[in-house]
Amino acid sequence: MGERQVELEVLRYNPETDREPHFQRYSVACREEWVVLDALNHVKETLDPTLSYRWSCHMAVCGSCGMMVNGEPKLACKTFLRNYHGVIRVEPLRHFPIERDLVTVIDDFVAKLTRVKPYLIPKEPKSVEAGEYRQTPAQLKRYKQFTLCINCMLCYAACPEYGLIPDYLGPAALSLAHRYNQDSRDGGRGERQEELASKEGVWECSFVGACSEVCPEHVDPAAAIQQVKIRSTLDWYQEHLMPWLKK
Amino acid sequence: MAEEMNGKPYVRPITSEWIFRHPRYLRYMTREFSCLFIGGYTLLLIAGLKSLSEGRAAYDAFLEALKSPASIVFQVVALAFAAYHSVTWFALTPKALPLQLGEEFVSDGAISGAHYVVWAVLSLGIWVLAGAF
Amino acid sequence: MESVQSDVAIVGAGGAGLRAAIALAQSDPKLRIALISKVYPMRSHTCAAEGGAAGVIKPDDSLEHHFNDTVGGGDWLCDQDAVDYLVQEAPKELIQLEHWGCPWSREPDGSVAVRPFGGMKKQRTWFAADKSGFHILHTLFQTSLQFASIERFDEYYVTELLVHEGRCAGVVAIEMRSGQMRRFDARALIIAGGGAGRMFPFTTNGAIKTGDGMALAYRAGVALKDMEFVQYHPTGLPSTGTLLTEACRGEGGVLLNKNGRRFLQDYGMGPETPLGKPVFKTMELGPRDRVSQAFWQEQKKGNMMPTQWGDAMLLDMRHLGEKTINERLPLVRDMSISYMGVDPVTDPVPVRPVVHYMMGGIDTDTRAATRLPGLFAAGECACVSINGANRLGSNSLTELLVFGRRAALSALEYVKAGAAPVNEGARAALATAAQGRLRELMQRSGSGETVAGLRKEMMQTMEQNAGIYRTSEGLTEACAKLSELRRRYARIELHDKTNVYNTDLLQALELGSMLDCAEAVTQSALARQESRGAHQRLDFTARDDVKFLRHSLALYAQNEPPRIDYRDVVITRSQPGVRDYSGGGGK
Amino acid sequence: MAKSNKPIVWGPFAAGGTVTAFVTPALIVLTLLVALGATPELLQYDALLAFMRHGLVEVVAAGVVFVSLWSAAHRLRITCYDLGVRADTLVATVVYAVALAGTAAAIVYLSRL
Ligand SMILES: Cc1cc2nc3c(=O)[nH]c(=O)nc-3n(C[C@H](O)[C@H](O)[C@H](O)COP(=O)(O)OP(=O)(O)OC[C@H]3O[C@@H](n4cnc5c(N)ncnc54)[C@H](O)[C@@H]3O)c2cc1C
Ligand code: SF4
Ligand code: F3S
Ligand code: FES
Repeated sequence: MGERQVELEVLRYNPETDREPHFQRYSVACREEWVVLDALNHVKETLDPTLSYRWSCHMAVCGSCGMMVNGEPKLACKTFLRNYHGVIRVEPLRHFPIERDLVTVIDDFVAKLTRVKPYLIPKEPKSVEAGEYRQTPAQLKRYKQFTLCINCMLCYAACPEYGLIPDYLGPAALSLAHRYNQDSRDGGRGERQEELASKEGVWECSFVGACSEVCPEHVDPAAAIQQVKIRSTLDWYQEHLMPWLKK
Repeated sequence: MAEEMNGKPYVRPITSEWIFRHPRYLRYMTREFSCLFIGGYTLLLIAGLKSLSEGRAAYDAFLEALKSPASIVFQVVALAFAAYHSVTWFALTPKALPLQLGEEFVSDGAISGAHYVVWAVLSLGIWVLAGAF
Repeated sequence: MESVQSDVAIVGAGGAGLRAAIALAQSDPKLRIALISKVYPMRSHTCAAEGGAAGVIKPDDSLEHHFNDTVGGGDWLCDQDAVDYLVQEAPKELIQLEHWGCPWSREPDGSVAVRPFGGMKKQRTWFAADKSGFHILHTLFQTSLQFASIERFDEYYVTELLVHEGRCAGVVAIEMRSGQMRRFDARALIIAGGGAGRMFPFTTNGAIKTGDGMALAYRAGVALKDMEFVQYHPTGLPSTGTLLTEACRGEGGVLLNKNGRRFLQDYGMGPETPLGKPVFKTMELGPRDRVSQAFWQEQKKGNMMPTQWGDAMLLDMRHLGEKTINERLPLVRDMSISYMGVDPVTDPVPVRPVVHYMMGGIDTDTRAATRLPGLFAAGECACVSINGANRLGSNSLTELLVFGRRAALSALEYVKAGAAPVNEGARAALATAAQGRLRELMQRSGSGETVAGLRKEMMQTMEQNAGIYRTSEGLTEACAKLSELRRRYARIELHDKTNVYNTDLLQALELGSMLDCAEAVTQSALARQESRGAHQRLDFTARDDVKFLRHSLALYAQNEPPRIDYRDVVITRSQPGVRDYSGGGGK
Repeated sequence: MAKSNKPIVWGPFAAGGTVTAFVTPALIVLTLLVALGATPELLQYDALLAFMRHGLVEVVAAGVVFVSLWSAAHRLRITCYDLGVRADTLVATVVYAVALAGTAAAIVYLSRL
């Protein structure tokens, strides 16, 4: 079991005392198998109790520990020190305001998630007594991958369009909406379309694909968004060029 | 417990430097820049069409102009960008148009592969039709 | 101090809190609901649950089976009226989740699939691959977004209950982004604050599971019930404590000692079952307490594999094959590779028992009500006594749903019954006093007692003396140590005296909660002179139904150790018997 | 929130992306052959004129020109934004106008063959 001296460079910002963020160096003795989060916890316990960041599960499922590690959006609990050499630079997720140190303000995401109606709007309402909806494994598979989003927002930090156009709904919110659209039990696509096909919806995506590259859960938001674009385009042509097809 | 808060969340400025932040953004920009060459080349074809409509002399002058070093350099670069566009486009198609057969999705590789086959057949067809061989 | 008005306030937005909020919003759209949580709802630890939730659905199963498995699994310390309510409501709740979009795994015909779990006689665990809790939590969270009457207060840390003239009138909380205190006035309050596994150093529990909910009620005079029953899950990764779900064994994984022997057969859980053909309630499908205890015994005999993180046994899943592992246990595979460097498809994974779940908690009745009028509790922080001395895997997610909803209905009844609200003056005075205590903590200096230092000592004490096997000496020592730590805690000093997202402060408050819970655990454990379920005493090895077929109740006593009291277990039809996990259980 | 009319511009963009991915490289190879002195038969004046006068070929050629130009224009518009040019409406007007003008010219030339 190896130990290793690791140099961490952490972006610090305390709104009460700092005008702008600055880097702080910590040199910590780490175990070989540790992740970046372990190193931060070690700093907090032994060197600097004022360092602030979010974390909880340490198993890549709660989505709270997203941060930039050497410029790349990562989950700190799944980023192994053994894959890094030299100084490791840790910063808050890009594109979000910094609340303090590595803690970002994520109101924007939460508001956008709410807007896209990420809940089942049943095609045919059913009472609990009538039992479950039938859904074959194939129908489940159709949307399953898009349910895996842990709302970690690494994709927002990676997507340049979100950085450029803050109103853009963004990869995670769009793929969660798509998740319900693809669900055989759901009949709410029309309602969600109001947001998805709006100006701030899928159309701001230029298919950079960075969101899918950084997504720790392999949700592939880029795929979801392109699928919505195609559906929305078909919708539009149907609505405007073939209005007689409208119900 | 606090008195008044003095500070606010810090908003980092957005700069165009993001393109150089990671190779993936450079790759993206390269892909996007292919539009200049594909568009430019299409304009070249329109010029050819124009010369064709103006008679033999004009058309032959056009063919001659194609042989200039500048034109050759442009075409070679355009070919590289166009091919890059094709490769990226085929890599992305399976995401936009996934295909589910029974329970499983057809693998991305298979969908891209099919596109490559069509690409090869089409290209060969064009070349044979044009009597390039 | 700013105040927020609501009819019902809920502390905690995990599975239990969200379920309660939705139930309230649905039963009366005019109700004002305040949902307060120290983390964003989707960060709550319910997201970590892997295996699934139990509910009778298949034709070969029955409510009676589920009842018997639960009561026997809990070593007859369950209140049987509460268990009856649980098993009855379970299928409805799970179907309700299905209607809200939960992506349960399916059979080819489209009906929901169920899997076997430890201590269960039939397959009745509903699952969504091995991310069941994650999907339940996100389904609930996303569903809750459609109700405008649920007002969320994310990242608000609740510090105290407001109790006036024997009634609960709300809470005070710190808004973490500003450090400001807020008063939440509520006519009824539901606590759904989750577990307290972080008292121990080696746990499957996330950083937020610090027993705050329990401590809030405890300090307000509500007893903590059956706190000595702390569940060890047999299969955690030795490096990080990360859980590998019991479904690994449900799907057919087996446990080996270093000689490759399936040692559970030597501890009354045999005879050995054929590889890849698990038999209900036998061998690897024995209950968690038994399996963890068997590990401890084997370790004493020197039969465990030494690893750099201590002794481990081997969880062998190779015979399941890559396809099954990828389909049913993708997270398990991912985590084994990431955190241990072992691929379960090709190698057995080293695992060891790890602190997992608190059977005990806030004393509630079958209505999810506490003895303090206006205060209700549900989820892991509560103890309605469906888990008894040992929880069966997959009963907890069900409990969150069933009793989360029940707490909501009871709170609504209470509000409708129209107790007069506590007057403004009294509320303001209580809140100001709470604020004063916090300010004092922020400004205190000079003692050198730190959060990290005290926390470490607490964890060591708990691990050494309140683990799988306990003794009178160990527990006595632990009790003394914890009183000492509580005294020292009163002088603790913060390094960070700023307001915005001050995690030094929050961790100090969390440590306070854990110390209170830890003392309740060790004092209750010391007093229980018998071995039952997860509470095993080396000096009292037998179960003693004459003296201890009773719930222990730890009552807060300010600066003194808690007073321990007892209450009879509710027995309706299942008399205490022998817990039999030796084959034949599935027949 | 009103639905966007983006599909009008996006539809031809996607079509153009696909068409150019499949045929543009092959076309460039043909003109490169010319440049290298190995002019393919079909690109001789008489042969090409006869070929291009075919009604179906005219329609296809016009279509290919339109979607190719359009998709290039659309990408250019986004790239300008990515590079920090914020006058999106102006950029859009210019690039789409060029694409349309190019297409119109092509149609005129085709009709004069
Ligand atoms: C790794 C793991 C796997 C598990 N697998 C299973 C399984 O397969 N099946 C099963 O049945 N059970 C399982 N369990 C148990 C089950 O998941 C938990 O018991 C359950 O999720 C607890 O839910 P809860 O709603 O009570 O609390 P949590 O989900 O923990 O939520 C607690 C909430 O309280 C809030 N809170 C706490 N303190 C405060 C405060 N001071 N102020 C404001 N808010 C506060 C938190 O922010 C959070 O929102 C597992 C547990 C773990 C750890
Ligand atoms: S899509 Fe992926 S990267 Fe984005 S929030 Fe969800 S899990 Fe994170
Ligand atoms: S990175 Fe952004 S531009 Fe689209 S494909 Fe992903 S959302
Ligand atoms: S700590 Fe939960 S995702 Fe990293």
